[in-house]
Amino acid sequence: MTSRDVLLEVSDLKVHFPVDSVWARLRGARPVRAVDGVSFSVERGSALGLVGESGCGKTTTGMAILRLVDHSSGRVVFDGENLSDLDASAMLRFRRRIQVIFQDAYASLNPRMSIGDGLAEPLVIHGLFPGRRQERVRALLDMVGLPSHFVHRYPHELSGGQLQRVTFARALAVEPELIICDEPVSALDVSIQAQIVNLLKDLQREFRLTYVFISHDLSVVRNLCDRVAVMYLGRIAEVASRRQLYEGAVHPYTKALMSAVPIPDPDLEATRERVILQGDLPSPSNPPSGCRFRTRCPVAVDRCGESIPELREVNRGQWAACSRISEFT
Amino acid sequence: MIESAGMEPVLSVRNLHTRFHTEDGIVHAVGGVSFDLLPGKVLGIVGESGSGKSVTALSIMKLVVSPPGEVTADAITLEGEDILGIDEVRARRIRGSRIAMVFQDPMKSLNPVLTIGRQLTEALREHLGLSDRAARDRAIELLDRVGIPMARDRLGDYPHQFSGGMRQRVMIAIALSCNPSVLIADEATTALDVTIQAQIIDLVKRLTEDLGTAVIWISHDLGVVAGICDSVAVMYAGRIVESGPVRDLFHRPSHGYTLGLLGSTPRLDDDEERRLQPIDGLPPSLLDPVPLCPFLPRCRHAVGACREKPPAWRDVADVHGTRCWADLTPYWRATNG
Amino acid sequence: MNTLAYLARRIVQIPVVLIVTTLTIFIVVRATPGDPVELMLGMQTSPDAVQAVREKFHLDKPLYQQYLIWLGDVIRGDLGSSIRLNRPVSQMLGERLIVSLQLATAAMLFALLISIPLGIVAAIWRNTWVDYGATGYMVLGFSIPNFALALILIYVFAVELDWFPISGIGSSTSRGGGVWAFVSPFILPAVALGTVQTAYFGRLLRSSMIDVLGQDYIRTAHAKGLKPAVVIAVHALKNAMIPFVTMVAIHFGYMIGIQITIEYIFAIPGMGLAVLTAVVNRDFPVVQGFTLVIAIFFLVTNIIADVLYTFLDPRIRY
Amino acid sequence: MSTPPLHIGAGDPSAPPAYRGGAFLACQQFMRNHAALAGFFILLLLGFAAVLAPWISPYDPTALKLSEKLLPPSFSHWMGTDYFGRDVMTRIVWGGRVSLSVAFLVVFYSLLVGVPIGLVSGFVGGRLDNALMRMMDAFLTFPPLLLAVAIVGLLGPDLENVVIALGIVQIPVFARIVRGSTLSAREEVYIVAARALGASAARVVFSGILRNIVSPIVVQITIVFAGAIIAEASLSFLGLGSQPPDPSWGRDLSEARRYMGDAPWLIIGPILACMLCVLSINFVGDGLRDSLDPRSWRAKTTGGSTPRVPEQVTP
Repeated sequence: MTSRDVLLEVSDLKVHFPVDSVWARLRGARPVRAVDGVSFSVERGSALGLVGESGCGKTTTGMAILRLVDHSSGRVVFDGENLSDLDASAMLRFRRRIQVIFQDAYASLNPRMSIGDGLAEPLVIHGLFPGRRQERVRALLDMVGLPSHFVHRYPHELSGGQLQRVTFARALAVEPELIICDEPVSALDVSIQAQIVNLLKDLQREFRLTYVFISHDLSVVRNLCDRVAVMYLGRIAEVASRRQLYEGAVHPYTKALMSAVPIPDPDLEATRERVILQGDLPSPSNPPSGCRFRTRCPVAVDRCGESIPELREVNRGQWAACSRISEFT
Repeated sequence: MIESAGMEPVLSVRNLHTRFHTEDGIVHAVGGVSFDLLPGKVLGIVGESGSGKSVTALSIMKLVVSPPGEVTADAITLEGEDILGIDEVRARRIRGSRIAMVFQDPMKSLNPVLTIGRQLTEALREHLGLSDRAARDRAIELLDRVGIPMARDRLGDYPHQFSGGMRQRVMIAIALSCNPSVLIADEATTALDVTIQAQIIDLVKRLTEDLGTAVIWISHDLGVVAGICDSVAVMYAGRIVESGPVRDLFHRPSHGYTLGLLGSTPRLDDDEERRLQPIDGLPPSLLDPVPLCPFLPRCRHAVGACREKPPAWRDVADVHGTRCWADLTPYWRATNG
Repeated sequence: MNTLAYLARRIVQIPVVLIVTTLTIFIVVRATPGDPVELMLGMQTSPDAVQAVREKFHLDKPLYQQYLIWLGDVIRGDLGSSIRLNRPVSQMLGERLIVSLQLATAAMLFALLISIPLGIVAAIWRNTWVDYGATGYMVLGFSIPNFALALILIYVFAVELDWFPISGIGSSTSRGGGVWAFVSPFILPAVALGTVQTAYFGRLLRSSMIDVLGQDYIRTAHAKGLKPAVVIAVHALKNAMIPFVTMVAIHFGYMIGIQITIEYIFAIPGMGLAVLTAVVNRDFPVVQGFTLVIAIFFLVTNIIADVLYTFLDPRIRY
Repeated sequence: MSTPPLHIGAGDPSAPPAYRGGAFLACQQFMRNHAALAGFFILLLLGFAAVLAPWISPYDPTALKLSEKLLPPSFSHWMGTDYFGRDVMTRIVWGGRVSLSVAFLVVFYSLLVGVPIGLVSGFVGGRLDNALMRMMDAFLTFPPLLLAVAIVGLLGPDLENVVIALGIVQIPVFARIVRGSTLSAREEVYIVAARALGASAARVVFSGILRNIVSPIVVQITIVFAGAIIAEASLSFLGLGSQPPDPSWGRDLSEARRYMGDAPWLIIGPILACMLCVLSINFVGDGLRDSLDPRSWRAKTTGGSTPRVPEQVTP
C-alpha cells in the first residue's frame, strides 16, 4: 500500500432528517440521525462493501454521496474535488462520473419508456454520442448480455434479472468511474443473483470501475468487495479489508452479524457457535448514549454508555469503534 | 420422495397437482409433488420464486381458491386421516388447529386494525372453545413463550406497535396456539434482518422440539435450510427434483439444479477467488410444461437420455432420490475436492 | 392525547379557511352587476328612500369596511338581516338548515342501506352475475341526473300509483301529524337524491373490499380456520370500512349542495333554493350568511371524517 | 387469497418483435374492452349527430306548430311532440349539441388553468404550494353545484356563464389531481434515478412526471366531461342555462314536467339521451384507466414474458 489512488473519500458524514412539523417538534419528536459521522475511502478500481441491517443508514450514506439527499455536515471528496460545496450545475459534471443502481430495477425504470429510450436518456442528457446513439444503446445491451431487440421492450415485459442488467447498461452509458450499487441483487433469485454478481465483476475489470456496494448480505459482499465497512445505527462499527474482516473481525457487532449468517453446509451449521443478539435495533431518532450497540452487545460494560467510541486502527488497515477493543485483540 | 423409514408420517402427500386457470392458459404451478413428513422432524422445501413451494403449502392447507385454482392429488393424509376430499367445514377445523402456517411478511400477515390479543385468541376460541378469559390467559402464556416481554400489557396493542421481529414472534404464537401437529413456515424469516432471523430460527427450533411439532420450512435460502432442517426437498418448476436427508443432499447433490443452486450461492466461508457458477437463462414457463426435464435448457450436465425421455425418480442413496438422468457424483467430487 | 391535539389544530384552522372563503364570496358577490336596493324598491322610489336603505345595510361604505362590519357582526353572533325580506338571516337559516339536514339524512340512510350490502356482495362474489348485476346498477346510478330520476319517480309513484305525496316537507303540521305523514314526503326526494351516492359508495366499498380481501392478513385469518363469515365481517369489513366511512362523511358535507334540483322539483324549503333566490335578488346578507354556514358545515364534516379515520385505523395517530 | 405466482419465464423469441409504441399498445388494450369500445362509438355517434344536427334533423327545433302539440311517438315523430308541437327527437339532437359543446368547453378551460396550477404546486412545493392549495381549498368548501348555481345566478342565466361557472368549479379538481400525481411521481425511484443521471428539472417534469400523470388527467377528463353534462342539464333545469326556446335536455325536462301526466314520453327522451351520453363516457373512462396502465400492454405477439414485478425478498 504505497501510493494509494483514492477516488472517493467520505469524512465525518452526517445526515439528519429534521422533524418537519412544528407540532411534532413541540411534542418532543427528535430528528432522525440516519447517518451520524461516517468516514471511509475507496480506492480507484476497488469495491467497498457497505453492510449492515435495515435502518443502519447504509442507503442514506449512498444517497448522500450522490447528493440525492442533503447531508448535514461532513465532506465527500471525489477525485480530489469536494462535492459538498458544489451547486447543482457544478454537480452535473460529476453526475456523469458517479452513477447509481437501485435495488428495485423495475421501479427505477420509467414504466412508459421503452428500454431503448431509457438507455438513450443519459446520452441525451449529457450530449454524448450524437448521431450514434442507436448503436451505442445496442452496444450497451450487448455489454450486459441482453439481445439488441430489447430496445423495443417495456420494463414490465422483462424479468427481474434482465431489468437489473438494463439499469447497469444505463449506468454504463455515460462511462462513469464510480458506481454506487444499492442492494442491486437483493431482490433476485440466487441463480439470477449469481449472474448479476459475475456481470458486476466482469464489468469492473473491463472498465476499471469503482464500486460502493451497499448490501445486507455479507456473503455476496465477501464475493465482490475488497474492503468492507460494517454499519450500525448510522455509524461505522468496523472497516477492514475483506480477509481481515471475514477471518478476524474484532468488533462484537461484526462477530454477531457474521455468526448469524447461515452457511449452506449442514455440518458447519451444526457445529458453529452462534451469537444470538437480544432485542431489536433501537430507534435512530433516539439512539442509546455512548456506544450505539451497547444495548444489544453481549460484552457491554458500564463505561460503554459514557462516550461514543471512535474508529481506531486495530491492525494495519483494520479499524473498529469499540471502547473495549484492546481487550479483544 | 421422502419415504418414511419405519415411522408413521404425520403428513403424507402423494402426487399433488395445482393448476391455475388464467387468461393466458393453465399455469401448472405444482406438477406432481409427493413427500412424507415425519413427526417432530423438519422438512425443508427450497426453490426459487415460481418453483411452486408456497403453492404446495397453500394446497395442503386448502387455501387455494377455486376457481381459478384447482388442486388434485392421489392422497393427502394428516395423522392417518385422509384430508384430500374433505369439505370446507372440516378443512376449516383442521386449519389453525392441526396444521398451522406462518407467512413471510409479518406486517402484512397481521390485521392492522385488530389488537394482538384479539388475533391471538381467535383461533383458541374457534378451535378449542375456550372462554374469553381462558383464551386471554393462554394468549399471555403464548406471548411469554415466544419471548415478548410484558406480555400481559401488550395484548391490547396493535401490530404496528411491534417491531418486525416481534411481529413474527406473534405470528408464531398464533400458529402454535392450538398445538398443531404440523407447522408450515413459508419464508418465515426472509423479510427479517439476519440477527433477527437467527432469533426466530432459534425460537422455532426450541418451541417445536418442546411441542413435538413437525415443521415444513419453506425457504429460498440454502443456508437457513442447512441449519434447521432434517431433510430437504428441492423444487423446480413445480416439481420436487431432488430430496433426501439434509447432510446427504448437501454433500452429494444429485440433480443439475441442486448443483446449480449451490454453485450460485455465495458463502460466508468462501474462498475469495471463487467465481460463482450461475445457472444460465431463466426458469421455464409453467404454461405449457414440456415432457422432458424442465431444467434441461439451463443444465450444464445434461446427458443423452435427458433429451429423449422424461426423467424418472431414482434413488442415489438411502431415502435420497433425484429426478435426473446424469450421474453428477464425479463432477461434484472434482469441484469440491 | 395526540388525536385531541390534532383536532384542536384542525379547529384552529377553520377560521382561516372561512375568512378566505367568505372574503372570496364577498368580493364576487359585490363585484358582479346588480343593485339589491334597486332590485327591491324598483326604479320609481325617491333617492332619499334608496339612500336610507343603503345606509341601513352599510352599502354606502367602501367594500373593505362593509366586510369588516359584517365580520364584526358575525363574531358577535349577528348574521344581519335580509335586504329583501327584512328578516334576520339567522332565523331563516334555522328553518332552512333543519329541512336540508333532514333531507340529507334521509338520502344518506337510503344510500347506506343500499350501498353497503351491494358493495359487499359484489366484492365477495366478484366476477359472477351478482357482481355484474351490482356494478351494472352502480353504473346506471352514476349516469342518471338526480332531477331526471326524481321526475321518473314522481311519474311512477306519485302520479300513476299515488303512493307518496309530491310535496309536504317542511309543512308537517298541516297534515295533522303522525309518523307516516312526516316520513312519506321524504321518501321520493331521498331516493332521488341518494341514488347517485348508492352507486358511488357501492363502488368504493366494492373496490376497497376487493383490495382488503387480497391482503395477506385475510389469508392468515383463513389459515387460522376462522369461519368465512367471521373473516369477512371482522377481518375484511373493518379494514374496508376505513376509507368508506371517511368518504361517507365528506359526502354528507356535500349533500346540502346537491339538493338544490331536488328542492326545486319537490318544492322543499331548503338551503339550496334559498341561496338561489338570494343570489338572483342580490340579497347580500343572506348569501353571505348561508355560504358561511355551508362552508362551516363542510369543514366540520371533514374534520369528523378525519377523526373517524383515526378512530377506525389504529395506525394513524396525529 | 394468494394469487398464483405467474412467473412465466421469457424464452427469448427467435425473431425480434416489431416495434410498437406506447400509444399503439394502449389503443390495442382499449380495443379489448368491449364496453369501452361501445361507449366510444356511441359518443362518436352522438358527436356526429350534434355536429350535423342542422342537416340530419327533418324538423325545426324551435318553430312552433301548435296543431301538432303533444303527439305521442309515431313514425313521423319518433319520440312524439311537445306542448308547442316541436319534434322531441329533433330537440334532443339539438340539445346534445348544447350539452356536448358546454362539456367540451368546461373541460378545456378547467384543464387549461388547473393543470399548470397543480404542476407548479406539486413541483415547486413549499410556500407557493401552500398558498395555491389554500386557494383551491376555499373553492372546495362549497358543494360544486351550489357554487355553480351561485356564479351563474350572479352573472345572469346564460350558457356562456354556465361554461364559466362549471369551469371555475372544476379547476381545483384538476389542480389537486395533478398536484397529487406530481408529488407521488416525484417520489418514484425512476425519477430519483433520472436526477442521479443528471436530468434537469425541466426534463424531469416533462419526460418523467408529465408522462406519468397523463393517465390520471385523461381519466379525470372523462369524469369532468360526464359531470359537466349532468351539471349543465341541472342548471338548465333550474332555468339558469339555455333560455327558451333554445333546445336543451335540462330545459326541456323542466318544461315537460308540467305535462308529465298526459305526455310522459316528453321526459323519457331527454333522460335517455343524457344517460346514454354519461354512461358512454363512464365506460370510456374505465377503459382508458385500464389501457393507459403500461402493465396492461401485453401484446401477445411479442411472446415470452408476462408482467412481473420483481419479488421483494429483503426488507
